[in-house]
Amino acid sequence: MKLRRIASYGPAFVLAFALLLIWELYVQAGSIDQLILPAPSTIGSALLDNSSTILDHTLQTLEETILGLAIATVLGVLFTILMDFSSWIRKAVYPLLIISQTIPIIALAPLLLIWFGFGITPKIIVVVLYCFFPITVACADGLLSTDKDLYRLLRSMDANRWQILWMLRLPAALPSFFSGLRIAATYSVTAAIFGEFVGAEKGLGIYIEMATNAHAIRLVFAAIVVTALLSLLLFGCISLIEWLALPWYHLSAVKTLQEYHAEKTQP
Amino acid sequence: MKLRRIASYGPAFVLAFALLLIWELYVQAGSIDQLILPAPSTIGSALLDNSSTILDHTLQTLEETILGLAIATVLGVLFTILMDFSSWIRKAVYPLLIISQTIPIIALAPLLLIWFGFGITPKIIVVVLYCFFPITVACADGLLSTDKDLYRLLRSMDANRWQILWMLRLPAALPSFFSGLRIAATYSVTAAIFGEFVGAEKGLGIYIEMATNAHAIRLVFAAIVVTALLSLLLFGCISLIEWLALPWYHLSAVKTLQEYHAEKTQP
Amino acid sequence: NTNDTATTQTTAGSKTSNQKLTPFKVALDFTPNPNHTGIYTALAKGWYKQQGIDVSILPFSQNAFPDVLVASGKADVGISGTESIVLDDASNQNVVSIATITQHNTSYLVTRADALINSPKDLDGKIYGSYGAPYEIPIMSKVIQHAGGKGKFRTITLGTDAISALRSKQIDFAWVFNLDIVGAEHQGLQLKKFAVTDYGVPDYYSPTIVTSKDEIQKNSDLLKRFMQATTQGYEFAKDHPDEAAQLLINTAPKGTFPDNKLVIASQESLSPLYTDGTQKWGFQSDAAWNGYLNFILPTGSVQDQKGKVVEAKNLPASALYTNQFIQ
Amino acid sequence: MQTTNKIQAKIELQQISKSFMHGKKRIEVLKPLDMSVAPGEFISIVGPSGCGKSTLFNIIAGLEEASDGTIAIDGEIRRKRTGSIGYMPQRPALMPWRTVEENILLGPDVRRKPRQETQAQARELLLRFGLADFAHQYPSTLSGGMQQRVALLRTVLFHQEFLLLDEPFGALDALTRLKMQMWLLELWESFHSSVLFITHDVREALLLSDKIYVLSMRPATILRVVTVDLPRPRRSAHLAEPGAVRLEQELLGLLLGEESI
Amino acid sequence: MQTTNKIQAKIELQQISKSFMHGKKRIEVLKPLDMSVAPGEFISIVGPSGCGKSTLFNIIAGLEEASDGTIAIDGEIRRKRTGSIGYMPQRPALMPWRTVEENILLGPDVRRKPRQETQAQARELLLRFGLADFAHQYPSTLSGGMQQRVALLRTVLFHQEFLLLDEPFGALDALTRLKMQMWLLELWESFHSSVLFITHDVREALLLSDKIYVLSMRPATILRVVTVDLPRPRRSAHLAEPGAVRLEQELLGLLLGEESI
Ligand SMILES: Nc1ncnc2c1ncn2[C@@H]1O[C@H](COP(=O)(O)OP(=O)(O)OP(=O)(O)O)[C@@H](O)[C@H]1O
Ligand SMILES: Nc1ncnc2c1ncn2[C@@H]1O[C@H](COP(=O)(O)OP(=O)(O)OP(=O)(O)O)[C@@H](O)[C@H]1O
Ligand SMILES: [Mg+2]
Ligand SMILES: [Mg+2]
Repeated sequence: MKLRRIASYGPAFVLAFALLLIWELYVQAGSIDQLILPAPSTIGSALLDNSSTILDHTLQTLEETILGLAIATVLGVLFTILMDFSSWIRKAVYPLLIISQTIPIIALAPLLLIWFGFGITPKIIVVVLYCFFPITVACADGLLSTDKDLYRLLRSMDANRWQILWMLRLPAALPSFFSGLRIAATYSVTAAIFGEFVGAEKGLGIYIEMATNAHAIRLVFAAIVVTALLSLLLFGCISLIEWLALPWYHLSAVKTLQEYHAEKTQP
Repeated sequence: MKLRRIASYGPAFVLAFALLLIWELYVQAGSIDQLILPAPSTIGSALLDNSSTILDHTLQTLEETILGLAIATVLGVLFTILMDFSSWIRKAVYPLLIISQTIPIIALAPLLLIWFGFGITPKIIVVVLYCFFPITVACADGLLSTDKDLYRLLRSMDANRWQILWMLRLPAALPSFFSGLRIAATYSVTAAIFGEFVGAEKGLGIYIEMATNAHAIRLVFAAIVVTALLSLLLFGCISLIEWLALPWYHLSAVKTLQEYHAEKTQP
Repeated sequence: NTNDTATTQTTAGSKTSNQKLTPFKVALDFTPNPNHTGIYTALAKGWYKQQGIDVSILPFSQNAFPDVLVASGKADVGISGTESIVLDDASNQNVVSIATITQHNTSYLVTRADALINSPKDLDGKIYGSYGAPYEIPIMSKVIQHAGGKGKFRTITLGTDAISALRSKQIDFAWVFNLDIVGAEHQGLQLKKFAVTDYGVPDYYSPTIVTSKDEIQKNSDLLKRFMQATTQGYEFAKDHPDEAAQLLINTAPKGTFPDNKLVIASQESLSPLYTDGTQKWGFQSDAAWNGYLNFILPTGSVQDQKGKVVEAKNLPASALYTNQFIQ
Repeated sequence: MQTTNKIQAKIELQQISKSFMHGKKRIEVLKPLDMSVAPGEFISIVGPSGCGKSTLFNIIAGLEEASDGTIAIDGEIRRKRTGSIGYMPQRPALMPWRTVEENILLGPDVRRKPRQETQAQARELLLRFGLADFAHQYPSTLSGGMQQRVALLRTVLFHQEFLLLDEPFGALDALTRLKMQMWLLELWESFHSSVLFITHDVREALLLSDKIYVLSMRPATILRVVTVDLPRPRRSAHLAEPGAVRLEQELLGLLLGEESI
Repeated sequence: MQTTNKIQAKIELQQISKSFMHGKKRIEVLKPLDMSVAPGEFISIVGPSGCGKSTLFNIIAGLEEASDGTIAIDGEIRRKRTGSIGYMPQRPALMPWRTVEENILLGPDVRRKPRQETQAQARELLLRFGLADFAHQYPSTLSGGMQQRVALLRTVLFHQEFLLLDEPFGALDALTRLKMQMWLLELWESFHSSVLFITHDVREALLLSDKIYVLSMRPATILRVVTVDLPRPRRSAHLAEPGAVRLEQELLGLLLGEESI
């Protein structure tokens, strides 16, 4: 069963492998300077040679990512609920949230450093800042999509607004929420790396920076590979949690067209 | 009617004004160096004094943003449909899409320079890269939420998979799609600015960089104000388009808790 | 049980020695490199401790200038450069240079070795890869004009480093430190280099060690002790480049230097430049400062907080540096 | 006062009217209309499809504002009526993320009653109406009639005193329907409930009600109020009595005669 | 071959059975079951709620795989049956983003017929069934019965030859129901349609069908197949004939006697 699950990702591996091969050949053929785009094999061996250092930096980044993402999730949901509370608050707060997404790190960094120093806090703030927004937007849109019949039913029972939120609108918004969370999770690792650019002693961002400044492009790419793997991992975790958390949803929703096809041609 | 609409944004203005006031007082009280965080009044006058230069840079950025966002939308929807086509493709492509989101500009920039030079192309590519993903994720999740009854109805009519996609699943996914588009639109301006860091002659990103290096923080913040306004504008446009495009959706979905409250206490 | 006592002892031991040490923060202008060797050497050799200072080197921030950290009191000293200090002063940021790391300017206009360029005058109409700083264009123009060109070229502002843009042949010339050239050549990118000081640009100091006026007022003694150890460090690095490079490698955060050979090569190229034999390490002259001010201010590229061009009379060199900490 | 006034109506509608906007067009659904339900009375409402029966229920339940008119509960004019009425909507409206049992326990959950109190009762009802096997299923796997039963049980577990039931047995077969009808009557008697009951089945109306309101086509007015004089407790057999047959014919005549669509 | 074999069934079910997994528990819904519909035959299916009627329709329509058994259409065993059957599901399943008229025109849209061809027909039907005012409304503003009518019109505009109708008149009042029944019979005659019709109303089954299949409680088996010998064209009055009354009693007896819930 489990083997089968993994085997079903075969195509992903085949495609990834094919792309890596093309890339390798492209670089090996000398079409591009290895100092601009190193070959996968170069990256791979760089990764292996420096694995313990990279691991050390990775753990730091992972910690920032997970803490940041967790806080962003809580904050995103809180914002959603807050904005849902009244359209006044919504109209007042939403623009501010949007604006918060447009502040470049270059303006924020000195402030963060001065207010919070070089510890883990500013990195977490950056992750939160980058990740709460997709959660808020998706979750807020999810809340708006509540089924009217169910809503009226609860109103007829004189459920108060919190009960309606808790019993109806939040559960109904969960699929949207997970959508947003998936987007946020994908961004979170990159956000942590960004946060490290603000100033840090350790972390993949610092590693990338050091490698760039030392013109060790293969190590930059090695770190990117790790970043990509972390992002994939987080994305996968979120999808798994969704699968476990929403059994009812998978019952009442249609899967991909593929499934439709499978159903049609089933033996 | 229109006046009322605008008036309903009163709270937003009040809140924004209050925050600006606090900020102004905080800075004027000398709690923070104006070279780290300039006062709103300073930013405002800097913006006015340099308005023609900034406008020039803004138009460049706006062009990149809009082109990029448009392409990202098309691409995002195409990816969604492609992934929906078969779970094989999905499993193969999704991880690649996620990985695409983790490539830092620092590694990408030299490649983009080599392949596309300093024209508008690399900026558009960066915008597309940053914006297609939320659209794809939200839209793909939207496609999965199709109502099973409707799906069966169409199957009973022997609708082919494209018809099911076109007549049922895409319309049903539109609210999710707009959710993703809203997130993407918010990011698009920042993405264009990022794209300009790859190397450009003009644009808000370049302006910010030059201002930073000239230690003219007030100009950095002036540019950020413009960025924020552009993002708000795009977000608003998307929301408006959604409102116009989905009349049925607003009929069958519940609005905010506020509305519930309003309904309950209506005279 | 034995373990237990051992730990207690060490903590107790370090505590007592810590109590005497004054914490001191240093903000770098870049990831650790041979410009910083003296500081790392002093750190590694324990010379700061000897002075009763507990030096910690702040992580490099891509997004916050050391000037800002120093001015806001988040760092005691930082690494900066003449160009930046002048801009700081113009915008009322109180930053003072207290030592120059190299006695002479080590920046170069570079082109690819395989480009058909023999003199900067050939660069008219070519593409310059800029960092986006306001003083770059006057300096590059000066170099080209000095070589007989018009000094008109196209400017592309890069977010990435100029070397990789040169490598990808997207720009024609850039302005870099000698260290960058050593790095590029180490990786097989041959460059043609033109020292800007050979082309009419005054020989000003970059990089330098900076602090704030407040710090000088309040912690003059501390700064003196810091500079004493630092001088010791740079003197050592000047005399023992390989050993100092090794100390830099060992002391800097793990992973800073993927290629030790490059560090040693860079250090060997830089060590001789720390002093020129005529002055003590770190000494700054009025002439160098005025040279830059007299060059840059007339170009109008230095503006104050209101956006007004700063004139020479408002910006005396004496306000920008001090030699009071040079022994 | 409360003690003496025995004939005070449980609910009293006065001059209730309602119209909807369809784009720019106003559609009048309910013409000013009076209706009153005595405590413990069982009233059925029959009328053409689309005439406004569900709308009327929504108004009574407090989910929709009447365009005009007032509603008094227990003699008191009340703007807020939610919570004091057990309302079963026309569509089952089950929550897809709650199992059948959890759906039935929605009312107690809203009332913040600990589940244990009602769980036993819920289980018993599920068993009685053939749903015990499905207690822990999600509603999307239920048949139409099963969903309807779940919705009814949910309503009754929320509130028994005053019930608004919108075609509660529409999707049930004869036997299940009969069982449910009998159970409803039992409930009605033991709780002395007041019931308003929409149905399209005249025989069902006759079997259950004290009075039947016949509505006209849209805009709805009350065509006739028929009092059903059959003895209680009712049995299906009562419907074969001449009086009942005559009533049935009369009602059908009204409904079929009225040009409704 | 095609020309001579006149008694070949329109559809023929052989040993169709079905079970669902509820978690780890297997629930048997249909016991192996045979059924056949002759061309132009009108067959009703009655049976307890939750016995598997809708499931049977889903299987016939090709939406659900039978656990076992084969289905032949026009004498040919067909795995793919979608498209050749007009299927009206139990729940209206209207698309919220299509107006009423657009919902009705869904079938022609799927068939890629230009809308003009059917639009006139759609408008006429909407008018006839009191929905003309609502043609350009979204379905969420319709009453339950109106939605049901829309769903039926949609089905019939898609395919008239072979119809599967799952409680199509459940939410309709007597008059509207009668009108729709008569119209359905008209349609059936003029298109010589084969119809399978689920209902809980025995009188309705008697009024419309040639044969009535009575199903047992879950797992469903065929309890009885009753042939209705009333003359065509049928009128409500026929139901009062002694034969009809006897049949009704018999069917009710079967349904009520069968311990279904
Ligand atoms: N998708 C499904 N998964 C699991 N069980 C199902 C599913 N669909 C139907 N069932 C079960 O199959 C049985 C028959 O359901 P079906 O809808 O066919 O009943 P029905 O005869 O149409 O009843 P009704 O008259 O109430 O509509 C029910 O017990 C139901 O719970
Ligand atoms: N939210 C709404 N917006 C606009 N029109 C509405 C709305 N709700 C109901 N209507 C209209 O009001 C009328 C009455 O609807 P209602 O649901 O009350 O009918 P009904 O008597 O319950 O019919 P049925 O027996 O078919 O359920 C219909 O014409 C319907 O289109
Ligand atoms: Mg109704
Ligand atoms: Mg059914």
